[in-house]
Amino acid sequence: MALILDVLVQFVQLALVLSLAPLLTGYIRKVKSHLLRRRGPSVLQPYRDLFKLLRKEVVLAENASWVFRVAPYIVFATMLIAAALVPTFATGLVFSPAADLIAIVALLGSARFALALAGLDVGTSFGGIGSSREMMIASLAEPAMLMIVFTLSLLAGSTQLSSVSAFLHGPEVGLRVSLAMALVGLIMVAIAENARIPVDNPATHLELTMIHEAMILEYSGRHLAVIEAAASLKLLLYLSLIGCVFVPWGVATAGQGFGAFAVGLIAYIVKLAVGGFLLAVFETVTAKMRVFRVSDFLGAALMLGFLAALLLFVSQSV
Amino acid sequence: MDRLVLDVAHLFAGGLVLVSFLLLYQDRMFGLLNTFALHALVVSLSVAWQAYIQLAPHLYITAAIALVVKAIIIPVALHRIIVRLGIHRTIETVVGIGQTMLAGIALVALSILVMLPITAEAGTLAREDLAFSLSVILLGLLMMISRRNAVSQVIGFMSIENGLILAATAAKGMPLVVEISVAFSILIALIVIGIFLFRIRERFDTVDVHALERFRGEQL
Amino acid sequence: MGLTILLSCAGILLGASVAAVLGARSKTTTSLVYAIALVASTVALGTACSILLTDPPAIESVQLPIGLPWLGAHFRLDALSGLFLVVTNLGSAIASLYGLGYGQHEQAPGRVLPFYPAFLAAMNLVVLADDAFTFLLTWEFMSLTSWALVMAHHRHVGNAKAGYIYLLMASFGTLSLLLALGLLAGPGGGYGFDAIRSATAAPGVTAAVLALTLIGAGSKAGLVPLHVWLPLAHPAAPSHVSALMSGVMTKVAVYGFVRIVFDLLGAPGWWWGAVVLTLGGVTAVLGVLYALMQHDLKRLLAYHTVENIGIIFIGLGLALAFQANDMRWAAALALTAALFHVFNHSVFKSLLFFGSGAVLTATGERDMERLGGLIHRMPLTAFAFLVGSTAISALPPFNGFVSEWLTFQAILLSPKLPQWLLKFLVPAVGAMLALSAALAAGCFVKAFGVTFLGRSRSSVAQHAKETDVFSLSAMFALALLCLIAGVVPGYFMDALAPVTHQLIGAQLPPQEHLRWLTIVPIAENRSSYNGLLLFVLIATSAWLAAYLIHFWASQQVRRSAAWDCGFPDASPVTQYTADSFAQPIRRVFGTLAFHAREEVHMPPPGDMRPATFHAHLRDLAWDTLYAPVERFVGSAADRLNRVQSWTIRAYLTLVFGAVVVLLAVLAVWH
Amino acid sequence: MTDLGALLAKATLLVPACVAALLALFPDDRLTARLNSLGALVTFLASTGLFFVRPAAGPFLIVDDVNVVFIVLTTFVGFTTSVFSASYIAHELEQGRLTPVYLRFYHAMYQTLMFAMNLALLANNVGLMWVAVELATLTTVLMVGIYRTPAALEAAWKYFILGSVGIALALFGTILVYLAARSVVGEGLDAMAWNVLVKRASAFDPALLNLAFVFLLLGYGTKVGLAPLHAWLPDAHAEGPTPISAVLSGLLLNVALFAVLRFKMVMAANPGALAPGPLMVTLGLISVLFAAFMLYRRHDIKRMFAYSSIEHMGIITFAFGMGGPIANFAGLLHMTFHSLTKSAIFFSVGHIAQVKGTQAMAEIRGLTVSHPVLGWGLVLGVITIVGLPPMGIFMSEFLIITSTFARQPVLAVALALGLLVALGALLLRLNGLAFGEPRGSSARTEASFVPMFAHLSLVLAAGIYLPPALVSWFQYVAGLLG
Repeated sequence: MALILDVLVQFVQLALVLSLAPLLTGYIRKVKSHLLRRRGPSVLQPYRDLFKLLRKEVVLAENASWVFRVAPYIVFATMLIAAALVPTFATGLVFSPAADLIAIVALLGSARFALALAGLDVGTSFGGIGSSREMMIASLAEPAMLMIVFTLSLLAGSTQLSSVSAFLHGPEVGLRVSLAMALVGLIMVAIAENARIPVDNPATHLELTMIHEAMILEYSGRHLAVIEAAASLKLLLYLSLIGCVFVPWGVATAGQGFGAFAVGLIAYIVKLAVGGFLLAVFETVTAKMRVFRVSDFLGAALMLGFLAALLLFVSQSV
Repeated sequence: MDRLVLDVAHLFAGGLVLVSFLLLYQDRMFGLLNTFALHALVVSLSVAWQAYIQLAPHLYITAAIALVVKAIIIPVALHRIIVRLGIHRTIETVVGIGQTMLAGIALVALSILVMLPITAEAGTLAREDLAFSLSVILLGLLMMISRRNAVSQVIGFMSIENGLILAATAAKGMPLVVEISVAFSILIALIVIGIFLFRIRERFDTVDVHALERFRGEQL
Repeated sequence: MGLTILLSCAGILLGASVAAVLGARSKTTTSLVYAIALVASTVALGTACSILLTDPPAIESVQLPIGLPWLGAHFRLDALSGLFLVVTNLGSAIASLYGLGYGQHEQAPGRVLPFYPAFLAAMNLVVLADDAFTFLLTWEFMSLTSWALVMAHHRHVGNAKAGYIYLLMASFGTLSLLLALGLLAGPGGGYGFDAIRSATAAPGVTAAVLALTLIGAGSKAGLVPLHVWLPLAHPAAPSHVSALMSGVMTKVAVYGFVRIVFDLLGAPGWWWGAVVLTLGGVTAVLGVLYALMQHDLKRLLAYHTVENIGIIFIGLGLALAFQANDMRWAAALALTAALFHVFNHSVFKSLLFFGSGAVLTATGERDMERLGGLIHRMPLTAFAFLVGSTAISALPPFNGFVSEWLTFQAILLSPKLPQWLLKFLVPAVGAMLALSAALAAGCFVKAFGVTFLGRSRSSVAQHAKETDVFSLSAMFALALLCLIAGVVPGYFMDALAPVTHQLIGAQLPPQEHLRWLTIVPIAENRSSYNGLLLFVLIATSAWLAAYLIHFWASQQVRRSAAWDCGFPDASPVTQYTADSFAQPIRRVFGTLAFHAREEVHMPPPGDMRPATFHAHLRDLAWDTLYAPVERFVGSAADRLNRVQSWTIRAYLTLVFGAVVVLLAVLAVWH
Repeated sequence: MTDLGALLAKATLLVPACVAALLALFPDDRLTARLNSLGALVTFLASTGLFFVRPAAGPFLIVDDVNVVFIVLTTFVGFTTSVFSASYIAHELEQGRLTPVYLRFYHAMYQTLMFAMNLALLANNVGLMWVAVELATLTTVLMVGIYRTPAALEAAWKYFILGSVGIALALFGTILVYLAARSVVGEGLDAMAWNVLVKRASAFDPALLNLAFVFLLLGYGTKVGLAPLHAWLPDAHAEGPTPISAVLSGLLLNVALFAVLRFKMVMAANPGALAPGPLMVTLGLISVLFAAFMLYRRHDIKRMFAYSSIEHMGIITFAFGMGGPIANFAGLLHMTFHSLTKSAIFFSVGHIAQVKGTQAMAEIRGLTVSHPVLGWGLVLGVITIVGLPPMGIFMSEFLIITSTFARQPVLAVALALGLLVALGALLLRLNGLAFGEPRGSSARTEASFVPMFAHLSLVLAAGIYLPPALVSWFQYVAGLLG
């Protein structure tokens, strides 16, 4: 009985992230356009786009193989599961033992792997540009992310997200320089991974600066819709990750009953709103950088993560 | 009596060393041949003396071989060869005669030094004789490497052999001496024949094909 | 009993190789030899598995009256050798299955068949050997037979040189192992491993032995900077042999290291761990960077082996460090990670080499720049290769991820280590490991994408045919194994427990009874992973999404030309090539790692000459280590060679000098 | 029983002598080769008899544990080489490189050489041994020069001069030994009988023994071909007929080394004498390193393997110099394996040079393609000689290095490096010779491969399983060597 209830809660979270993701994207766009003194599309626009695309037919390049057609669903599913495993309004959900932080990072890697292959499948130069640059960025972003994971798990003595956020919620954390470094690093990684300014511009189609958009250039119809959904899920995932780790207040733990869940839900939405707003402001005030400056940007993130971990290693003496 | 016997033996041995130095000193071909004849003569005399004092008649054979082959036949044969092949009459030396003599003295000193630790109960042949024969051998080697002519090198080798014969005969009661000396004479005869057959004019190494050897395989 | 079976299997294999010499002409010999090899290694595999799974594992040993007269040949079967026998014979069995099909395309079977079974037998015997002489003999015999297999295609440019460098490096390694074991055996000549185990070595001796073992086993496994032979030799061999060399033989080298350092050498010092860790980390990163720069498919795979060896040695180094500080369970975790990676790498590296072999037979090409679009011509091979690529890139839910995950867990335990050097070193190595994992993903996006996806870059690639059923079955068996080991790793980790128990005296908590087959190496609230659940969830949700969309929304598809930002049908030449794919990473890491230089000749407008682009890479290990040695030997040979053309008088002078010198020595000696 | 043994011993000596005389007189040049092999076979059988029945040690001849293995080995290799030489010489006749007259001469000389070597091995009298070695030198000199090309004459002459000097030094050493013995044993043959010398050596004057050993080592060492006394060896191997190269490398070097060993035993038996070890170790190590580097710049295939012989003689001398039961055992083992392997290599090289019409390695390519049996034979031989398993040489080198490393790490490392350098050179050449696109004529060879593979399979079998009888012999001799 209790098991069924846990599973139910888990699926609630799954549905929640799935439904909230496009909204978050729309909200960020809205804020950005307000900051630019434009009215901008409504926050529900992403939903409309998705449904529009879903109903359109797919135009496939002659050369596209099954990889091209399967990849979107793989990406979407992986992203969905990963997002569902990050605690949003409650920790200690029933599936959370299935994957710890390292596994979640690896899941994102799988999604990227599939998408990069899809970019190469049609055999156009732009797809190649996209994939190779994406892998270059990933080759720096992923270690940086793992270093941050090291930092957190060394602090909490666990790579299990629930334990981490529980620990960081607890009193004995205090204010730590490595935590600050980790936060900065994580934000930088999140920006790079979600193809936001200054690393990449989600709105551009200027050929030579594209990275993520170049990979999915050949996609259309439902495939494109699924990929867009996956992208917004990824953004949501990172925001909720930052939220549950660095501002763990209000997060309920499993089996606390519906009251706690409701509080957690409200806290979660507030966090998303604040995070999205900050992101929009940041993107508005910064300019995109050259592709080969990205390595320096992410190298800095890697260094931050490494220093944070190193500090903890050195401070933890037996 | 015994004293005198040994002294005579020493006299011959020392004389042999002296003649070896004379060989080193020579710078004309024919003079060298004559000196070598003298060398062989001294050897045969000392061998004969040993035969006499050891009451070992078979040693007379060795003495005879030494006398006939090395004191007479070979010098004559070499004389012929020199004339026939028109070999230069002067001896090409690697280093000056003077340095060679000095080196020779050093060698004699070395051989005496080496013989010192030998206990005297080595028998009637005292260290000195052994030292003498050793120095004769070393002087012969020195001659072989300090002369460029084939002939003088052969003569150097034969003086080595004389030194060996001296040691062998003086080693009282050593068996097979005759056989060994015979075997050696064959060796020498072959060498002389070799010089003649191979038409070796000046040096052992006139036809030095390996100076031409160039590496043609794949490099490392 | 088990030992007897294994030895007789090796004997059968040796007999088969002798028979193959006689009947190397006919086609039937090919099938026969591979069939015998398949059967023999399958039997051996079964035996080894049974040994590993019996609890507690029975230790058998036997002494045969061959080899060193007064010593005899000792063979021993324990948990460690059991594990490596499983790895060896699994690889051998599937390679033989593959060979049943692949071997038919062999131009010169006479150069492969006699050596192939002997190679398998040698690898088995190395793992079984229990005295220094037998160990080294079988070890070098393994090198010799694999050398012969590398020389099978000796007419191809570079293969002969590859074989030469390989055999030279192998003998170098064997010599240093020989010195190491000679040190352990001592002047009495106690060559038996049990005698060595019972003896205790002095600290200086242990240091020397560790260094020599690192050189000896490391040169065979491909540790940087001793790796130079590996990317030359492994691709040169026929592909199923490449798979064996890369997937299995390097593991036998790891076995040699583990056997000597963990088993024979006694209690480790903490700095051993530091040394091994550093080597492992450097090897991992450099290996994958080298791999990324290749455009020869098989060479890319070979270089990538170097990376995985680095990962394995990272695990081993951690285990040593923990053991030195008496943190046994942590050491057990690290060792389990390393050994599990040994198994995993042998599986997917063999799979990938099989795939490259299928491509080679279908197109006759190893150069990715002339391949492409093969997924349409050989879909099954492509699928298997894709699974292998995903697994080797350490992506869930496949097996490669699990062992790397365990390694990360071990790294996260290391702050408890007291030594400061380790405190600084371990996170750095962790960063290297993360970096190499990420780069590996990029490397295999390139390998799979350029080879199988896109449009064909040559006519051979256009007219490729799917490979035969034997090869396919071999590949799919391995692909299945990748998935199984990825989703239910608990069983495999439990199978490793006796090994860690034998070597360290501790083992991980048993995994198979946990809820939903989750693996929990340390504690529930610390870390856990469940590949099965992830796999099921992802699969169902992907399928569900696709189903719903096709059912509710749309399912029409229209084929048309690629959009490509509106460029009209560009030729396949405009695709991204292997080199251009690697270019961003070459820009980021290449200048540091191997002095990469890019030369662009762009003719002025109106000039008809084509623009050219050259990327120059240098192997620093070769430049700094091997080239000087080569130069020294060459110059020394040249100098000494003058002696050859001296005159007789000069030679006589040598003799005279020798006499005088010895006499002088004698005079002085008194 | 012992009279039968004496008969066998005499047969071992007399058969070659008589056959030699017979061959010298025998006009027919077709049967001579067969007669030659037949004589060698009979000699071999007679000597194998010595395994089972031994004569009592006489003043001149002796058969004991020390030499019985070597005498059998020598006669065996002599026999196989004669079989090889039959097919080799036939080809030389066709090519017209040898006239029938020279052929008679050649066969007579071959048997004389066999006689000389057997005599040197069986001799109990050190003077007799010296005479035998000198005889062997003379015969080989004549055979090396048999082709009468300038190069051959040059080589023969070089060999002749250096060999004679070496012989002279050895004789002086022998005289000194007699002197040392005389004062203890008394005058006469006993003072030169080897078994007596060993028994009574402890009482000899150490100073004389030391001096004697220096001369004997240098004298016979010249024949062994130790650097820096080696100069005659490469050219003599390269320019003579290949069967003679095989016999030189396989047997004559062994015989000379055997002489050194006998005197080393005398030295070992005398407490006061200086330990011969350091001298031998130094000479051996010099030879190994020198030969290893010399191997790289060779272009003549036979000269290359001659240098490899120098290297291996160095290894063996090194082993005996190190001493101790394991090293001595390994040294004896290595002597045996080397003579078998190197002669096998020269068998294949001989056929290769004949079929390709050149000895220049740059002209010989891809043998395993053009002549599979010959090529793989060469590959097998080289793999054996560089000490790769499962061949026997791996065992001996394993024992030498490990036993040395425990006592003298530096020496062991130096030796190991020497071996590695030599291996590099030989494998480099092997790559060119055996693999790659074939070059040069690919005519069929009517060669007899039996001797080559017989030798190699013997080495292989020994590497895997050594018969206990052999082991006990070697261990006994190793004990004597101290």
